[in-house]
Amino acid sequence: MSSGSESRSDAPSLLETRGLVKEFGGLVATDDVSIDVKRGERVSVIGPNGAGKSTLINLITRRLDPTAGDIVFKGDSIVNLKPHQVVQRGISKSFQTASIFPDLTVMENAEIAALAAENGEFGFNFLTHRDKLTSVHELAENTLESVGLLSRAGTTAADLPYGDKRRLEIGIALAAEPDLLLMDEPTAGMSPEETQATVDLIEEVKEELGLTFVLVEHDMEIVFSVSDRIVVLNRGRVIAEGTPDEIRGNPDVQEAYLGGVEL
Amino acid sequence: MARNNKSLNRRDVLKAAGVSTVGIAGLAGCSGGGGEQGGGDGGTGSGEGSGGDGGGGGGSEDYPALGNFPIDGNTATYGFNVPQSGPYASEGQDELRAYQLAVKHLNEGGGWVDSQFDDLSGDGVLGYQIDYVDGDTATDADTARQSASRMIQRDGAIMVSGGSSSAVAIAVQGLCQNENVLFMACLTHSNDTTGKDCARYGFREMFNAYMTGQALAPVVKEAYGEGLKFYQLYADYSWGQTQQASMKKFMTEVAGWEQVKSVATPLGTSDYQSYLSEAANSGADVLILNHYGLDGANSVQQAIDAGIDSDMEILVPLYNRPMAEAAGGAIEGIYGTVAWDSQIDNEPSKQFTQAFRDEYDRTPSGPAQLAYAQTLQYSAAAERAGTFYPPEVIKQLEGYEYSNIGMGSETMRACDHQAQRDVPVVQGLSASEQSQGQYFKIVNITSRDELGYACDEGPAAECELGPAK
Amino acid sequence: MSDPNTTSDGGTVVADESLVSRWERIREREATVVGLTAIAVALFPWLFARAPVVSDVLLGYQSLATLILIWGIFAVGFDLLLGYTGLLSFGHAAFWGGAAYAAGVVANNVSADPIVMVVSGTLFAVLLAWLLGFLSLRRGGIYFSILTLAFAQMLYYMSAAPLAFLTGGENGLTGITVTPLFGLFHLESDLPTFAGELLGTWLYLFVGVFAVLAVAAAYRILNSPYGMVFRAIRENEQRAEFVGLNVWRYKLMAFIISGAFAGVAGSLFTIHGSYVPLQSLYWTESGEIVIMSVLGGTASLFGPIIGAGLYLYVENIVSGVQQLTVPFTDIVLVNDFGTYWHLLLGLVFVVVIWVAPRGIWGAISDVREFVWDRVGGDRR
Amino acid sequence: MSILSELMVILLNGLQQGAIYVLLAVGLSIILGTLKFVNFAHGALYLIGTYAGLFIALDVTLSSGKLQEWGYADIGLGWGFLAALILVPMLVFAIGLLMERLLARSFYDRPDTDQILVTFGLAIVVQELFRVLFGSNSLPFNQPEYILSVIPVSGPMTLPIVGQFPRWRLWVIGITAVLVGLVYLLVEHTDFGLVVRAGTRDAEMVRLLGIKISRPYLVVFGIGAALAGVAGVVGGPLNVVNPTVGMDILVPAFLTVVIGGVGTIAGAVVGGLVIGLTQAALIGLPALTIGSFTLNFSPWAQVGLYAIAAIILLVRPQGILGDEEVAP
Repeated sequence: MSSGSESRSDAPSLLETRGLVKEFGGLVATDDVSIDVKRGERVSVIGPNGAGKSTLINLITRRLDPTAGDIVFKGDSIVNLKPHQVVQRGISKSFQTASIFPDLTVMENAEIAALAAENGEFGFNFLTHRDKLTSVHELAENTLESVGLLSRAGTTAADLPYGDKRRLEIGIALAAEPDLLLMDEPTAGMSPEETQATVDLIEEVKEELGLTFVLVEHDMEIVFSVSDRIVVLNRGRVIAEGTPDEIRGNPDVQEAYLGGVEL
Repeated sequence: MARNNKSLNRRDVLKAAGVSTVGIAGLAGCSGGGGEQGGGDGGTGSGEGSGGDGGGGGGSEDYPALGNFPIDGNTATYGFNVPQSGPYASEGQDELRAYQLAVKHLNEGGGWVDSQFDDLSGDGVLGYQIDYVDGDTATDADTARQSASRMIQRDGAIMVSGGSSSAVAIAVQGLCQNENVLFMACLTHSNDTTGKDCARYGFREMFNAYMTGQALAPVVKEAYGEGLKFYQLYADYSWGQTQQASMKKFMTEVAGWEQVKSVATPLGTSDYQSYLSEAANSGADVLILNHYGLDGANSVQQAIDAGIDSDMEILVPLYNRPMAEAAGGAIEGIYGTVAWDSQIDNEPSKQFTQAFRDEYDRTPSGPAQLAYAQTLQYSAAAERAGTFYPPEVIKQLEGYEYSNIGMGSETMRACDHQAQRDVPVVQGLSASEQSQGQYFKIVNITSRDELGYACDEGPAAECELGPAK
Repeated sequence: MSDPNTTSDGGTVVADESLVSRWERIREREATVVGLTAIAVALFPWLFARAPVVSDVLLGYQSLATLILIWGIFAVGFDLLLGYTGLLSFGHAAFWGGAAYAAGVVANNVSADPIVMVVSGTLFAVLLAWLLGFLSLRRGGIYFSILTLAFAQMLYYMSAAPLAFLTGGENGLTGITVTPLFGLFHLESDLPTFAGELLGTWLYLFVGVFAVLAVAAAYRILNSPYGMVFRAIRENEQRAEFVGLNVWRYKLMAFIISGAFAGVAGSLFTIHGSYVPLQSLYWTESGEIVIMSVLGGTASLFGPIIGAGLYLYVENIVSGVQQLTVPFTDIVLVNDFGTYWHLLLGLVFVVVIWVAPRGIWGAISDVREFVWDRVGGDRR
Repeated sequence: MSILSELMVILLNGLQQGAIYVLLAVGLSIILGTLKFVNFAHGALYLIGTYAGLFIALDVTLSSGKLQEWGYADIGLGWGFLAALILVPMLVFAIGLLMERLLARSFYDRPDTDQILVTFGLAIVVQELFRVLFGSNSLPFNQPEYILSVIPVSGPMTLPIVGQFPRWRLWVIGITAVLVGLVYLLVEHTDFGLVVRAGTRDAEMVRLLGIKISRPYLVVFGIGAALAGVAGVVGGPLNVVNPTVGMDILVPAFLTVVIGGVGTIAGAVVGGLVIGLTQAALIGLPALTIGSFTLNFSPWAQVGLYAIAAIILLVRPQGILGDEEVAP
């Protein structure tokens, strides 16, 4: 199974999917997918359009119910949890498109994420003035600082340039102080400069926080530069798994996914 | 619409002096209440009439302030609260015409003021010119109350009249009781209006559901014979319930018929087919549709469509004009009662019909006669009392005996403020016989001697009138 | 935000002690908002019903002033749901009418003390909101609107017939006699001396206190974590869920809180009228609160109150206007003007949704900002 | 009366009551499913259909309203019912096209709530306009006696088992069945229908596939509107006609959609049947007597309609035939 990551095979599993199957009507979107992500690992999931990458992410975040199989996070099954509970357990998600709160300020965006992290999924504090929640405010400030947006705290989020929206989005995902970050095509729709900036950001986060993450991405350059391990999906199945070097040389992958083109 | 005699009758003249036309929302003015000849009001409507000094004759020296008494200035304002939108708008328009006619006759003479009401002079009431404000109830109790409280609080109305739908009458009557303003009910047929929801400040000329049953029973017994079985549908609210109860009582006791079943239909039902199927298959000879207004129009129409009239006789206890208009020819030959009809053959009825036709070139409806009569009745009582002070006017109305409004000899009973009077029984006309304002033919006028109940019986037993001040 | 400079100046401009910004800061403060509201509530009935010239132009009267405040409370609560959380309920008549009936039934059978009536009516509305919210929030978007509409209609039909023994059915709930406040003050009587001239009746004072409290509570809620979360849900529900917030429960709370406001208002409505019309549960009542909120301006604290005032003003006063004339002349523009009031409101409503979704309050804010630009100069 | 005949009566009444809801729900459902547009003005289209049908079919004399005041009390063409049945759908189809172009289109990209609000506003405007013009009085819409002068369609007819039943109501069931059948064929077996079906599932996908979707959208809206118009013509003669009929029927029509599931014609039919039969059954079932306590069902008929909707939604939030993945 985890043949490509001997160095970490004895490390504890953070996230494990066991034989995940998801069918839509007659169509099988993921077919018996089992992956294993160790703490501190950076795993990328790649595959051609319709390979089942997004479905896999949606299953892990509990947006979708699996037809069969199990998902284990930090040793417990999360298959019966709701999406927000999964986040509270420590899996955060960054969306394909910059998913922010457009009419709120950058600071408020961060504060909402910080609130969920500090205060939990729900509370009855509707008569507490939010200025009293200093820890939330501090966390939000730190988060903005880490994605370099503190100077724009008062700007309405919708007014940010796209790259900054993206950064804010990743900031929102990070504010929850997750154990695992799922990133769904973080550079989709970006200019080359913005892409580079995002890659830098990911590198930065990777260094600073030592975060475990699962990256779903089209851009091979990014995938090969930031991943410890790569899982290749095709038609809902795992067809290969290994270090970037192993994947680069894997003929199955070249055949199925890259159409035989040498990387 | 001619409203140029209308004043807003509010605040004192000084305040209003500079304002000749009232601006609305800074966009445009309104001349709905144009001339400020009136002015003055009775305080803020909560019993604190701030000591008026206007025009004498009102007896302000003799009586304390109460409600909108005493009246400031030399104009007394009546409030006419009728449905001007919604399904009963045409009924409301006819009532309003009658109210306007009554005000005109009170100020200038004419109609019953000259011929039937000796107490009235044709030169205003108690030396005051009569003015009015009108409001739209939309046949909705809530809207009606808001409209009535505007008349009482802002416009200083000394008397409110209106009705159409018992819910409206009961709601407004309750408000008037609280505000110490007389309410002269127009069209309201529920037992509750002078039963459990009766009020010291409310008076009803119209008969009620109980009396309808009494009035119809001998007529239909005569027409259809004895020993029949009947099936009832009734609108499931207080009027429908009391109506079906009284039909059951009197069809059984007086006509000697037997009830097969009585089924409630929700108020506002538009499709009665399921209920009618049940009725058609019940083996009964007579179907009584205790529905009013639109419900009535729909149920009668649908009963005819379902062919029920070929096997059963249909009765509709209470008719009104909008219902007849909506049901069209479906009401042909169907018995029921009406408030009043222009074909009734006596002097007051003819005079009113004539006066109404002269003014508006149309035949008055039953509610129009009620509206006209109630306005004059109140004015005459005030004249007799010599003051607008409400408790004195109430005393004059309670137990008053009269025979001047075209429904024979009547008594406004003191114990429940319900007029004891005759009830006209009619049959619907066919579509081809119907014409503007003529939908029924009079079959019988059931005498008041055959109707009614004692003060400790029926609906009256539940009545507690409340205080006069 | 704790630091006004951060919010209003994008964090780039540091302390700016111009008159404008100082006033900005004061304005943000809760006490100021509540204080200004209290002053406005205190002046309103005098201006509307008694002041020289002004009241003659407005043609107002005391009980309409009270009614406007009552609907204002309802509208403030409704906007927490519609404007801030982005949930369009078409069934708030259930809470308004439900509370009105509960207060009335309690008055007739248990105690007609006004405070007991408000508490019991509100409690009933909260429980009902919890139940209906639980059911309706199972579906999002338009389904939520339809479901709230359906459940409110169900209550209407229940009150109309099967529960008529309790509700009085079509006749409405009658026979309510509210006892004096604290056993001392008859609500319908005038306040003594100066207060009487200003406020009018005890009832107005009673309702006014609740109105100020309602504004204070709404202001506090909007500045609490809930205010933030509500807006987050409106902006991007999925994102709110994926930062780990239990969106469903927050939505339910928004629904219940707005139900509580409707409950206070509905109970006051019963006290105001000593009567509960069956119509108070009908869906048109839900439609009215929607129209009021949108006309006045959603997602603002005071917009909906202005909307409520405008709607009731048009319904009760403009509808009685017979002829529309050019001001200060006798030239008639429209005859029977009053009969068109509903049509006109409908047209204005459509236009507002279409081109000015922020309503009257939004327009006022825009004008204010424009003036601010001229006065303060240094704002963006 | 035998149990069988009682059940047959309930069935027929339920079918007939449901039929009008089905006509409205199919239109609502395909517009909602394909265009993701919420039309609270659907009832207004029914209202227009009813009045247009009345004025085309019969000679009418108004007794109130501005038209009467202005001297146009006698309106109505008196062309007969068949003419109304043909012309009204065309008229309302055209109104639907205008509505899509002028109003709906600007709101496709705006939030659901804005769509509801603007169509709700439009519904008020239409209702009030009709009230001002034609008065708020109810007008009788007499059932046609004959179609094509020979086929009797009104009055009672005697059926086996059931006994007497109003003939027009059977026609309502029949006309509804034919119309819904036609729409079904259109959606399931034509290229146009393919776009509708695909659009119901994923409008984005259809757009990506490069199908120019603007025109089918327009037509979908038109067809939905035309169905509401026909419902007005067919349902009008069952009751008296007044300006509130549109709003009155809107809520049950939406419930039908919600119960049946959005975007499927079969769902609308099932939803209509559930609602119609629930109502008919609550009215038709005999009272239940337990000891001294008697439970009469008929006062609960209106309530039951909403209760059944609540129950179905609790058990199956996406509606009886709704597709789980489509449900938001």
